[in-house]
Amino acid sequence: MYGVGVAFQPSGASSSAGKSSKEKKRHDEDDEEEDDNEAKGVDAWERAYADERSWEDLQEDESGLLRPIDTKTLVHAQYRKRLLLRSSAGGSVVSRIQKGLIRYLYVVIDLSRAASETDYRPSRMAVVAKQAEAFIREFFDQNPLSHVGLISIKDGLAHRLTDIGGSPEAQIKALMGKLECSGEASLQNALELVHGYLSQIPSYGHREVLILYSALNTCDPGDIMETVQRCKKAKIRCSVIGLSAEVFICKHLCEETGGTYTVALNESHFKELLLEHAPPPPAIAEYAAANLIKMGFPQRGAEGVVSICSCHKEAKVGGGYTCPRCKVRVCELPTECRTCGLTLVSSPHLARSYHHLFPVAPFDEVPPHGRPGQRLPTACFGCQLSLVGQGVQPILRVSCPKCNQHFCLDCDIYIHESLHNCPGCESQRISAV
Amino acid sequence: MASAPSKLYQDDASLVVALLDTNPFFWAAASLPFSEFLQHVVPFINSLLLLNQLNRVVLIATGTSSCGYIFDSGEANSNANANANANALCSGIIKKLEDFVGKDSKIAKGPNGNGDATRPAISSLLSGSLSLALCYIQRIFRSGARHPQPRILCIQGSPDGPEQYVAVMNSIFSAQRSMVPIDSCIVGTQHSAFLQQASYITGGVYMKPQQLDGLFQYLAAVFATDLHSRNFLRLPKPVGVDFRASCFCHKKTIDLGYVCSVCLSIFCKYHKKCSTCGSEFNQGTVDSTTREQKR
Amino acid sequence: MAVISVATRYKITVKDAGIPGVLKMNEERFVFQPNDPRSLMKLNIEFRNIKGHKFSKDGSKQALLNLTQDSEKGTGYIFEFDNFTDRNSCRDFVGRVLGKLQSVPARPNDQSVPEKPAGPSFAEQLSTTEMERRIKLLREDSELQRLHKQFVLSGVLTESEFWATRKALLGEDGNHTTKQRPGFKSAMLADVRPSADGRTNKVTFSLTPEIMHQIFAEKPAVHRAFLNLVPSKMAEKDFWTKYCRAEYLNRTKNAVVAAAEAAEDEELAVFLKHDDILANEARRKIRRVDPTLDMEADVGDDYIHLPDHGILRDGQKDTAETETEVSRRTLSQDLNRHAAVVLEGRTLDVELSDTRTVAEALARSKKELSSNEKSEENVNLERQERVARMTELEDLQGSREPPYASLCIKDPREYFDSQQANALRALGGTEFGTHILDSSLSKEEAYRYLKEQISEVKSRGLKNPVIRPDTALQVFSGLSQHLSSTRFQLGKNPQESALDRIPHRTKDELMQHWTSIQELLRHFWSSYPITTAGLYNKVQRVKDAMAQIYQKLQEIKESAKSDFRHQVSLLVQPMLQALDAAFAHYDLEHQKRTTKSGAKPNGFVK
Amino acid sequence: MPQVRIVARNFMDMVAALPAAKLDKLYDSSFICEAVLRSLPPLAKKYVLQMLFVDFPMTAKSMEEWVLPDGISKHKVAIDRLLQLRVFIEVTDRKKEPSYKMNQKFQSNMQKYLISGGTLPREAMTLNAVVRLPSVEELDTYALEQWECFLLQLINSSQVEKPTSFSSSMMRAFQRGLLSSSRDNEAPRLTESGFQFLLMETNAQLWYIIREYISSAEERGMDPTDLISFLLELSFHTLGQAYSANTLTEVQRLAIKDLADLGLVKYQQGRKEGCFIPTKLATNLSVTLSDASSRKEGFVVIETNFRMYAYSSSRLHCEILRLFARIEYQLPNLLVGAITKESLYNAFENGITADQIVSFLQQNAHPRVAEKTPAVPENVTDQMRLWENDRNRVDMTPSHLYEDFPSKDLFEACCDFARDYGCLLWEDTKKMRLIVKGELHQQMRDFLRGQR
Repeated sequence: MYGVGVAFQPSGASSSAGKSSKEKKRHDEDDEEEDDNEAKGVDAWERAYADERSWEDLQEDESGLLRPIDTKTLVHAQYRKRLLLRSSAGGSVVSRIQKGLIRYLYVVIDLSRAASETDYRPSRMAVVAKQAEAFIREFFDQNPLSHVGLISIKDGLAHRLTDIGGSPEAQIKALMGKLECSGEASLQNALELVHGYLSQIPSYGHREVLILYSALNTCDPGDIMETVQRCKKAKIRCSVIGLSAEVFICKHLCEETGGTYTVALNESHFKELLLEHAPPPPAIAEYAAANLIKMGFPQRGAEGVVSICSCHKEAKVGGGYTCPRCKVRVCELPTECRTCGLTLVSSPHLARSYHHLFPVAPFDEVPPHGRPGQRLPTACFGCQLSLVGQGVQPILRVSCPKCNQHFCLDCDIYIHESLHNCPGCESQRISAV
Repeated sequence: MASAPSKLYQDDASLVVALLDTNPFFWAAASLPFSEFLQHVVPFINSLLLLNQLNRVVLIATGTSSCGYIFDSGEANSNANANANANALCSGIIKKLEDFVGKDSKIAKGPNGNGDATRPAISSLLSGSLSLALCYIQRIFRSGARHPQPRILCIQGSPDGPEQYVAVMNSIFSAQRSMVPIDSCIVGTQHSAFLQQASYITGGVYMKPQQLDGLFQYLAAVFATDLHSRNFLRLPKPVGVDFRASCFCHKKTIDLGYVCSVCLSIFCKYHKKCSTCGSEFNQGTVDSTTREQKR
Repeated sequence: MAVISVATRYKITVKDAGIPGVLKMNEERFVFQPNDPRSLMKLNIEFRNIKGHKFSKDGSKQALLNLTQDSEKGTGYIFEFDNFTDRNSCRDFVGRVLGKLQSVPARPNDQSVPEKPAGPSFAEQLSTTEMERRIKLLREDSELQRLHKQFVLSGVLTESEFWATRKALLGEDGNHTTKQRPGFKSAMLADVRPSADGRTNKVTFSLTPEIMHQIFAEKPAVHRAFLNLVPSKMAEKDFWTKYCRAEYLNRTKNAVVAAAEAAEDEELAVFLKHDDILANEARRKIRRVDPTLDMEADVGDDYIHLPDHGILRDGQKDTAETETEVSRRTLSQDLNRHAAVVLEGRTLDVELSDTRTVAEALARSKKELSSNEKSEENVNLERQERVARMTELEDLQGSREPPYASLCIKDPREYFDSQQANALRALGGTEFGTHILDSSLSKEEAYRYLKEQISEVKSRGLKNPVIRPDTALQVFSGLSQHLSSTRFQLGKNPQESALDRIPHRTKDELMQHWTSIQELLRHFWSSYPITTAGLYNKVQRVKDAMAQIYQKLQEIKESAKSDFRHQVSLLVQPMLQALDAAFAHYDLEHQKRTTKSGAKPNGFVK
Repeated sequence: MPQVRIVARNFMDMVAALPAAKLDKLYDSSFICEAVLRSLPPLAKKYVLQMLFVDFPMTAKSMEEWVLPDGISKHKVAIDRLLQLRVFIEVTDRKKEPSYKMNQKFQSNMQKYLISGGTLPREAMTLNAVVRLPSVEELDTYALEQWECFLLQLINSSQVEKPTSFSSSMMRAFQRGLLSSSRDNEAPRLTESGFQFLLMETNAQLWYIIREYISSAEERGMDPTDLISFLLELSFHTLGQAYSANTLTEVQRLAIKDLADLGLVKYQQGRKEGCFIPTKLATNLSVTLSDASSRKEGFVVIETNFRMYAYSSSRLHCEILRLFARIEYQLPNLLVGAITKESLYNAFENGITADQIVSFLQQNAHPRVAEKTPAVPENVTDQMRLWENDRNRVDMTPSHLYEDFPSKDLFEACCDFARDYGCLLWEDTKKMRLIVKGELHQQMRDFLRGQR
């Protein structure tokens, strides 16, 4: 019936796409295999149940009415766990620590056959691509001075999709262009390739690899352990997000190079894990190399000035920026001067990164009924949301260790995720100095 | 489909979070007396509520030693539906304002009666009120698919406080991220670097009225315009901002400088050691062109 | 000996039309000069790169002469002559020269770029494929061609310099990936499965070299057999058919037939009986089990003997009956074996074309592997620590978090100061930074004043009207005027106002100059800091070229008609500025070099 | 088509339609002014605001200064509306360029409003006078019940337990256009527009009814302006406050009763004096219809297997869903059903289109499914459309047959003529007959006349 047709379209399409005729035969057989499994399975709508178990978020109240369970509190709990974890790792509680503000990150996307699995809808590959796009945008939003490159693993080989660069759009376009998966995955080839590129990066840059790994194995030409050591020597911080299950070698890799290894449970979890990598990681002492970077702060072209921009090769009136060194015009900041290769930024771009230097200390949970002899504020200091819960159990609240103002959990998240300063502390004269 | 119903929602329904500068030192010196000022602002708030019954206005006072909510048309007690008697509304605002100033002054005096009486803080806590406003707006965003279009209006007079720079910038970027324009109306004699950048970056309107006695007209004609209508109207553009930096060492504007890779502080010439974060620069600077060659 | 020069046509392949030109030959080199000066097919080749020469028979329809570069690939320089007499004269000439060269031992030809190349010369260093790729690029992109002509042919840039900035175009980063070798397929050999066509009961196995290689690696016995039998005893094909036959029997698990066949055919038997090499290897291994991969490591948890449990192998489950005990064992052994091979990694890199070579290569690698077999005890050590890592309980381990670099910001205020000054300048608020609020009055007074004001409003209430009508009108019209003023200053549509008034000819000319300037500048800046003499020369060349263009621009500016001179100068101005910047930089550097004062850390340039 | 009447915007159009004198009379009440102001398009609002304190006519040019190129159309619409509602009055000064000034009354009213706010003709009653004020929730539920059972009665009067006190004549007035008034012995069936009506959002329905009510009021010899102003006034009463009925005029007291039936107000008979409590419906009156829809939350979940789950306890919903789906189980707040060919067919029978149903399902999609696109699975929507299509393989076009032409060439001429208008359906050259779409008949006639 209709549903089934929909169901195995992705798997069929993805795994028989673009294969060398030599291997064609074997893969076709695989397809048959998959199809069998599909056939054993159930209709699309039934499978939707099997996967999402949607009935579980319904509950019956006393009067026999069906109500959805609200997962809000749960989410908050998880969030706070992560926050505390991060901050303890970042050690922002005790003392400020350096962050890798200028990052050179290669995102490695596993497009091996394993990526065509449909345990993520519609397929791992699609999900990875979708989230990777979101990630890249977020990444550039958080680290305007950083660079990203894309690499894909396919048929046991690693290919560079995009050169390491500063523009999100280009990256995303390249990624979306190359979406088909086949063959085996090879960590070693990928790492070797990345190693090749990242070893050219100037010393002040923080070298990172983020591997989105669908496969449960790696087929390498040589001994991967050596490669891992080489990465460690080259100060490349390798992180892996697995989509299927924990794999020893990935864990080993991350532990060795100071990266993080996580395995996603489902799409939303995957997204969370991925976005964890958007804020700059704490700089590892032995890796960290301070340095002065030469940068240009171009002035906005005055109105009326006509000049030919080097990005579009066309004459523009007004606006735009002129490289202070070679006096060539560019349209957008931040960028790298096409002619003299000078990094061009504007002061706000630097400012965007400042909050990484002054992180907001995580708030502490307030015991539901406050400490003895303490009157709790009735509303969230941030958004004025009432904190007096109706009925028995009070609404959860947190308070800033510095200014002791109370906040609702939503504000807590917003303050730490996006705002990056504590309204309480900011509206005190004392805190300012 | 999810977006479709939200389109049904009235285009011009808007939430205006207005930040009033209540810096006593400023108002004491200002050409426009505070009472006059209120004479313009309060009717403006009424007019906003008048335009659309879904409109909401929130007032936040920006003090020198504290910030606080003055008024929220959304709250039940200040009768939500705007057909409430404007008198009540006005007096309500005044009352709250009075309380706030009282509180503010107490805090300023500090516990021991006299705070730092030597040098009174002349800047008001813009960063604080901006943060509050943003928190509130986030709450509105959370309230569901259909919510009034939020924007922030800063009515500011007192000069910027250098120590707030990072915080203010953070707020600005957060506003930009959630597409909340920050309008700024300068009632002081001097421009504000903060708000100028804020409006420029978030795509709001930055304006410094010439005739302060016509303040209401400025507010009504420019700042009352809802975001939807702004697509069709030409409003006073914010002046282009010079985004060059000036170095930490000599405070002189530079267009070619060196940035510390650790703390991003800016220097006009090469240093052995970063004066801000104290990290040593062992092997000279790396000019990005050298990388070009390696390629 | 004489120098000979003949009109001819140079062609990359015999088929294509070829480029008309003149072929000059002397003792040691021959030069092809196309009639069309723009063409890139200039050749300047030393005879010692030429291995031999072929030519078409007299009276055949084409009078061809092919100077072959290397015999096995058969690539070379093909010339077609108008008549045979010319061809023959050339042929004889070549013959003589080559003859000479044979007698002289051929020096290894140095392929370095000459500092100052005399005119265009790239055929020397480049493989024809490379050359063709570039030519193609140039053909497709007229602008590129223009630049190439303008600079390379005029000797401002060397070929290599020109292309160095266009790696991406040439797709040269491709060669990173070519170095990679795929690892072993993780798919088990079992994947070699027969595909039966429905009608006949004939089954076909599809073996790719890939798979064969894998078979060799995983089944030493087969490997050995192959080395022994092929091609001495049987053809490769027969060998594989036998193998497949065996496979098939194994699969279908009719032990009887298998036994029978094995009896009458000893080669087949090889495949059917257990792999002895493996067996004793295993015996050797069993002493140092690698816990990371041996399935048999704990027999305890195989539950295959339980009813209706079986190992899913290629889709169908083989439930365990007692007589298939064998097959089960082999499966688990296969797994181990496979795992081992995969971990061993692919040690040989011959392209998997000819099976024989593969087999031998594999054998070789095997030998040396066994030769440098690690001595027993450090194997044991390694094994021990492996085991240790496997068995350690993570939650008992301390976190491996490396120490983080700490950070101390002295005064956040600095960050603002870096902004304030110029932000204000932009607004022309000069008094701004200095302006300090009258802080003479104390807090008390200030607050009191504020409170008074508020209470005043409280008492008086709001006044009506809020503002006087005339003020309102005044303000409004003021705003309107402001708006209208800004609009007109901006102009309707920037683009057309800028360029379209300028006649196309001039415009194109300008654009051309601009692109060439871009090109030059890119080379100019990228060659700093000057480290080698090569770079130095390059800079010199580039600078001169820029100087010329500078002149041209000036001329354009002068020549521009009065009515659009303004626009032209507007456009030209930025270019001049860019060039000026370059010159300034050059001079600065120059005197730095002369007076050795500018000793900057690692030759960094300001 | 009848249902154009159904698509009811708020009745500002109705107000706009009033003659100038009556309009100005309306503007006496500051509430009307406010209501009108709020009904304006965004740009118009802004213009009013910036003109509020300008008593000098403002040239159209100076206003256009503010408009961006792609805003022109909006600008025009805004200005037209303002003039139409006589908020702006066009004056041409000596320089002969058009300029606008604001309606005196309107302006002064608004100015006052800004300073002191409007004052209702009646104050909310002090609590002790009232027995007990219902909570806002109660009021909402009450309003909804009232409204729904009114609707129920509207669609099939048979199964209503407590019928409203509307005179059958008025009921009929409401039903006109919605129900096909067939022979009395059988229950009247809903017309196509009737279905559309049911599928509209509450507020739109409300407005439709109110319009009907007002127009029918005219027949009953009431002045519509009184009603309009009263209704608008009502919309500014505070929700849930009680107001004494004694303050009402005769007309209004009559109206209140009916409004109570519609659920706009809750009428409570105190000891000596009655009082009425405006409900959500009433206070939303002055709002443009789309906002009210925003209040409502979807409840339907459709699955790829054509099953339908509706989280609703309302009988009206049940009724509506019945129109096109087979209801199988009914839990306290959950309806389970399926969309089947049969169920759809009898919906089609009644002239309801697949697209209407689809849009209804999409508008009322349960928030959980509303998030994902499409809210209604494609295969379902497609299937519905398919089913609809194969019903109307034959489609009717009213047309005219012309035959026995006097001459060949006249026939040809006619054919060409019809063809030019793309109205030629069929021609038979031999017998010289052709069939032409109905709408062309008139021109055809004239054309023929012209020929001879």
